[in-house]
Amino acid sequence: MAPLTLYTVSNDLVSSLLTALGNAIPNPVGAWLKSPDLITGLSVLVFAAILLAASMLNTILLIWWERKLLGRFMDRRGAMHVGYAGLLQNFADGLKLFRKNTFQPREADSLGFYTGPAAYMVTSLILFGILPISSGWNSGALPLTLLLALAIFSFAPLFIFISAWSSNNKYSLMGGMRSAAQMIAYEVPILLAVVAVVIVAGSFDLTTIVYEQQNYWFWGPLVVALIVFVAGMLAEMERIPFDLPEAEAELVEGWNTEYGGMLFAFFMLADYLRALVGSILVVLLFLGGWTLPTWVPAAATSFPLAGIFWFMLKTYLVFGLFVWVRAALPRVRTDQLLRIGWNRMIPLSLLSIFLAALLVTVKCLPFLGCVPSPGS
Amino acid sequence: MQPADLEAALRPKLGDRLLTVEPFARTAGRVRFRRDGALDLFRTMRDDLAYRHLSMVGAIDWVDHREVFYVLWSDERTEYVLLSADVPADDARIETASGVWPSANWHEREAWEMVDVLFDHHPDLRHLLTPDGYAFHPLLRSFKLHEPEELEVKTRHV
Amino acid sequence: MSEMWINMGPQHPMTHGLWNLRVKIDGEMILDVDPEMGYLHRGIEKISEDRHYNEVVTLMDRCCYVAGFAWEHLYILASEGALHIQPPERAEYLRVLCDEFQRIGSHIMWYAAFVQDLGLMSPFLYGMRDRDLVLDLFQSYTGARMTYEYMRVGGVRSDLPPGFTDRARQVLDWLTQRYEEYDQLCLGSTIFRKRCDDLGTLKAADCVAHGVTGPMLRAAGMKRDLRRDRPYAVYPQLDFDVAVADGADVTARYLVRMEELRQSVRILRQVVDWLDRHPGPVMAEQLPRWLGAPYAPVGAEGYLLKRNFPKGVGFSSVEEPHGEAQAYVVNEGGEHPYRVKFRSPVFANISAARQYLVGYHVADIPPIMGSVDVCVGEVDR
Amino acid sequence: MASEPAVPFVEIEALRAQQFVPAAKEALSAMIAERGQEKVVRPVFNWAGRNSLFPLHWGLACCAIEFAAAFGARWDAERFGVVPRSSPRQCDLMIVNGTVTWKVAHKLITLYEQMPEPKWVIAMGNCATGGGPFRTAYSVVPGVDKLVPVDVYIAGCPPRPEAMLDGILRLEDLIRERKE
Amino acid sequence: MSEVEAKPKANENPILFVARPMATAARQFARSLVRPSTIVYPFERLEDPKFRGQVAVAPGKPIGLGEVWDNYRGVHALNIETCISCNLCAFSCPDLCIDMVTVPGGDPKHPKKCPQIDYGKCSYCGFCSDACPEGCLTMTTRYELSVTKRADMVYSPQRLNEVFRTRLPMSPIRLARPANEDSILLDPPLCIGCNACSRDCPTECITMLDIPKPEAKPGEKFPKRIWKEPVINDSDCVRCGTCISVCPKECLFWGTRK
Repeated sequence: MAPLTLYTVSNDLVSSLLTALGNAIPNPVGAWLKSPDLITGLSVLVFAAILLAASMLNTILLIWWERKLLGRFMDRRGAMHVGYAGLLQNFADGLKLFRKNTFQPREADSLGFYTGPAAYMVTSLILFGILPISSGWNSGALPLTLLLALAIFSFAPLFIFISAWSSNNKYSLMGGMRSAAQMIAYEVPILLAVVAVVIVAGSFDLTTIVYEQQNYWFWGPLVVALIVFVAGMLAEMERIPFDLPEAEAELVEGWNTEYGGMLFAFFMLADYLRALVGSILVVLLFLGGWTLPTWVPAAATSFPLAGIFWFMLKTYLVFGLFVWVRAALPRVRTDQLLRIGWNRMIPLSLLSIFLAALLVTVKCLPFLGCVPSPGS
Repeated sequence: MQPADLEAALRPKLGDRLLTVEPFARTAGRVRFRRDGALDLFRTMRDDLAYRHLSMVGAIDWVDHREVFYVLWSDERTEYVLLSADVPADDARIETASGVWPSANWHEREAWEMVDVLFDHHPDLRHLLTPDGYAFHPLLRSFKLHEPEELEVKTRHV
Repeated sequence: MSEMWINMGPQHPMTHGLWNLRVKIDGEMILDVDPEMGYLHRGIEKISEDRHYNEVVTLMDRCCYVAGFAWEHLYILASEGALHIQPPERAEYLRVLCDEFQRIGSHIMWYAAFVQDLGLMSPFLYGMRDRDLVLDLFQSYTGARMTYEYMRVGGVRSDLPPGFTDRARQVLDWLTQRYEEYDQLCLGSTIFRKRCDDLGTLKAADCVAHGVTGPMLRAAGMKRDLRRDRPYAVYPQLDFDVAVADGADVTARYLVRMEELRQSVRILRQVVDWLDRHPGPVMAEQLPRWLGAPYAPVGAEGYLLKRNFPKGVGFSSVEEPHGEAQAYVVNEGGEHPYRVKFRSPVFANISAARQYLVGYHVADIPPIMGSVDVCVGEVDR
Repeated sequence: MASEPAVPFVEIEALRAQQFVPAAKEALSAMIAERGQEKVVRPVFNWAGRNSLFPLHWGLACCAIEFAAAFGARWDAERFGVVPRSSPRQCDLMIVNGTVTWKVAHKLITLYEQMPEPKWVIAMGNCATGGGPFRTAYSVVPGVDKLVPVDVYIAGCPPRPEAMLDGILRLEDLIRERKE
Repeated sequence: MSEVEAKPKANENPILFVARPMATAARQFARSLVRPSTIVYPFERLEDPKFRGQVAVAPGKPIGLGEVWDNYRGVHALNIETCISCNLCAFSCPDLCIDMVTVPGGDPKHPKKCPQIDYGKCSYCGFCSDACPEGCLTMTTRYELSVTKRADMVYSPQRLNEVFRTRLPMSPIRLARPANEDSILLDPPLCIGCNACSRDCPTECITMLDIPKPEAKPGEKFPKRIWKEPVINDSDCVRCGTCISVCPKECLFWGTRK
């Protein structure tokens, strides 16, 4: 049986709708409606719309989650008066930013100024699209999902730098350069850490990686890779302690200093989208994706949408870890950041590759896993 | 250090450019000097009497003349000393102390823009607190404050 | 990237007030700096010349808005010197109480702002929360959180309300616990030490040459504290230590301020105990006649000159939370001071900016300037 | 392990949405027909605007400390969605928290002009309102309303953090009734 | 008194790296999970009597001190009935924000004047309430003063009286008048006995006493005057100086009564 994916669902939906319509309407319109080209095209659109809605909703929920969590870390309440417990706060923010008038600084380069945020947003959206969320929600059978995701993930410095440069502001420029340097420096350890996962899982397909973790999650045996990956993700997501590009204290707002209104909302959303994707990647690669350990009672996994529920729970908890780090740690300096990246993270990731290879070779993985082997 | 000791230490170096040394509460004394002896006095205070810390330079407008005063501090003796020199109002200038104590730099800039005392050989005599090109010297007695125009002016006293 | 000047300020998150740090950078390196002040110049010295002696106190609170009591004390000491008045002992103890609580409030405010500059977010909230407790205490006996108008020439406005000392002890206990938390959040983290060690170094000799005082000077190993060296009020009767450190860097300044917070708690415990045991008047009995009724109109200008009130010049210096503040008050016999001149410690500390900023990274500016503890109100006055 | 229901939930939801969308459309068009488009759309945006006011993060004088205290743990202005931003481009609200001097006046105007519309100004404290105790001074602007239009004045010297929050709530009331 | 060397704690363990601050933050998180120290402002107010005992220096509660509002210096409360129109509040104001305006209730010749306060200028220093001899101008715990029009900040005496009627907690601080206060003295040769001081005295502490008309020596001409002289009762006098300001001949002045 072909895997039930989000695309097949939307395809079914669209085709059944159009077929019903086409049968009701006389030819030639009915025949045109039933044509497979139209069905495919429309189902792609529906698929994209669902993805967009889901990713936006999740991002907004993530911002809310961070604000509430950060509030408790700081001994305060966080947003609470807009909607129940402040749930509507970010919708208000988004609507307001949508309403603000758009503008462009006088000396700014308009091409880069507008394409930068748009491209940044689009690449982040694509990222969400290609990641499998549960067995019923993935973008179809792409064999190299992980590579594709990381490749798209590394587009960001380009667009950040474009928008920073074209906004013609010294702070933006410095923020953009820092951002580019930092992201490039941390791409390498992330990729190397991922290689460790790939060695153990034996596949670049994220769905396969998740199913490989049914017996034991990878965070136990690959703890070094996990540390490298989380640190690298913190840098890629530009969160404290690695949020130098938008270091408020010295660079005003970093590379988005000159952006306001909807373009700023793009940056904000894309940032959190990337944070969401980072958390999702951690869950997928190290925490077993949507699967649960086998000793969990079956009732926990048998209700509708259990996979998505557990997956999202894990994702939000991982993001909670990032928030915890943000609440407790100061920011590092540029040179220190780069030094950590090149001098500490790369050796560590090489070590993790070595360990992974060793583990695979001596076949002792099930005993090191945090989850007991199911015995099969 | 008593005012007499101060005078005994300073008189040989400065001669009649040192006017008086009078007692002053909370300090070792107030040294009044003629402005042509400024640089010698500063050097003597710093090098011979170990007043290495210049706390404050201020100026007072006494309408007919202006007074420049310096507050020094010595860590060895843990005490202050005041120096003060009178300069005429129509030729208000005195040698800068910023060559001797770098900390005098900003204080002298402030004294210049506020009370209009010119410090000769000052390395960087720009406006500090008022905007560039501000034409007035607000702490002169002739500079009067007034209520903003739309507010009615009341007499403060009966 | 070639060399360029950037303006950090007047609206910049680093400045904590209105001033402009012009920085010449090459890439991320600082080549030259030029602080530009005066954006908050409010002419306090000039306005003071139009006000009664007691009315100047209202300006002092606003002059340095994080350490209002220290400046009130400074001005009142100078005025009492100029007017030849001696306050009662209980009033002096109350002033020390205010001073030391203010030191705690100011240092905690500094801590909150400083760690926020480092990107550490939650301690800002903790700091503001704990500072609010100190402000609550102030409010209970002065009636305001920040602008107290409490000290008067010849004493203080009112005595403490009932139950104050118990509340004060409660707050002191709470603060002592919180200091440990502050230390853990900063010193406990390796990132903090990496950021702040050997940063913004200003050696003792440079400090003295550029007039730098206060925690910055003590962090360079100089043991100068006016509370011990030129004691005022009742500090000679209190037992405390002067905090020094020898790193001369940002960490050393942090350490000195944290130690001062602990010493202030120590002083305050003694003061609170003394206040419990010794009730008494808080205002001098024999005031000059027009100060005795400071609220009544005293006639046309020049009336007091007719009465031949002794002239005088008052000079005072106070160990303010930021450093060594001085006031110079000239009394020409009128009911207004003839000239008031203040020396702000931050004024001198900022004027030495070139000495401790050049050669570091742009990212180092916020922690270094944070460790200076800038309060623009008292710089510009 | 993966035990998904027989009919994908997504599909069920999509079918439900099919029924929901026309109904919602109908209701909305009925509302618009009844009350005019302005009356439906504007309250939504006004709701959004008043619930997410981003003030400019800058401190002028004493009131800035109380401004900061309002964002501290005890009052937590973020409860109302008020988040200070450092860049004027991302702000809708300028809280002038302190004495404005003539030296900084043109910078204040620049910052105000850099804020995108719609934008509001709160004069916090007496110095911003009318110069306060310093209004006689030679260097002080007697009230920020000489420079930029002010929507809400908050009296106090300095106003308590609660008073600042009260001013923000008053501004929210203003925005609620805003007709542009 | 000695120096204490401030040094970092010796147990700096690099292996702990970032563990200690993370643990501290987590501890704070656990503490504030139940009850953060936030006061939900429009719904809870610190000056609320219910917070008097409840707000405390302890985790798990909104952290603060409750019993601190007795002396708060907020909006003034004016008791118009007891106001004697002495002007002392206006005189003592360092910011010149108090105007004395006429309120109904006085007799037409000498209208009753009460303070009108412009809160856009007031610096809440409390000098006026300290100066008020009758205790009718006090400061309350009201502090919310946001307005949309600048003119709304001016509180007329009637409005201040409304604040008084709300019976908010008011500052009980009353300053004792110093022992050696100046008195108002008379320069007898200048006085013409015009009764202006006695008429305008808000406390009615000035009585006009008859003085004997001296025998005129030949050639001497007396000024044309009423043969009365004001006698000021110092214990009732509030030193407002109204008499000095209304005296047409400037014969009253401040001084020490022998």
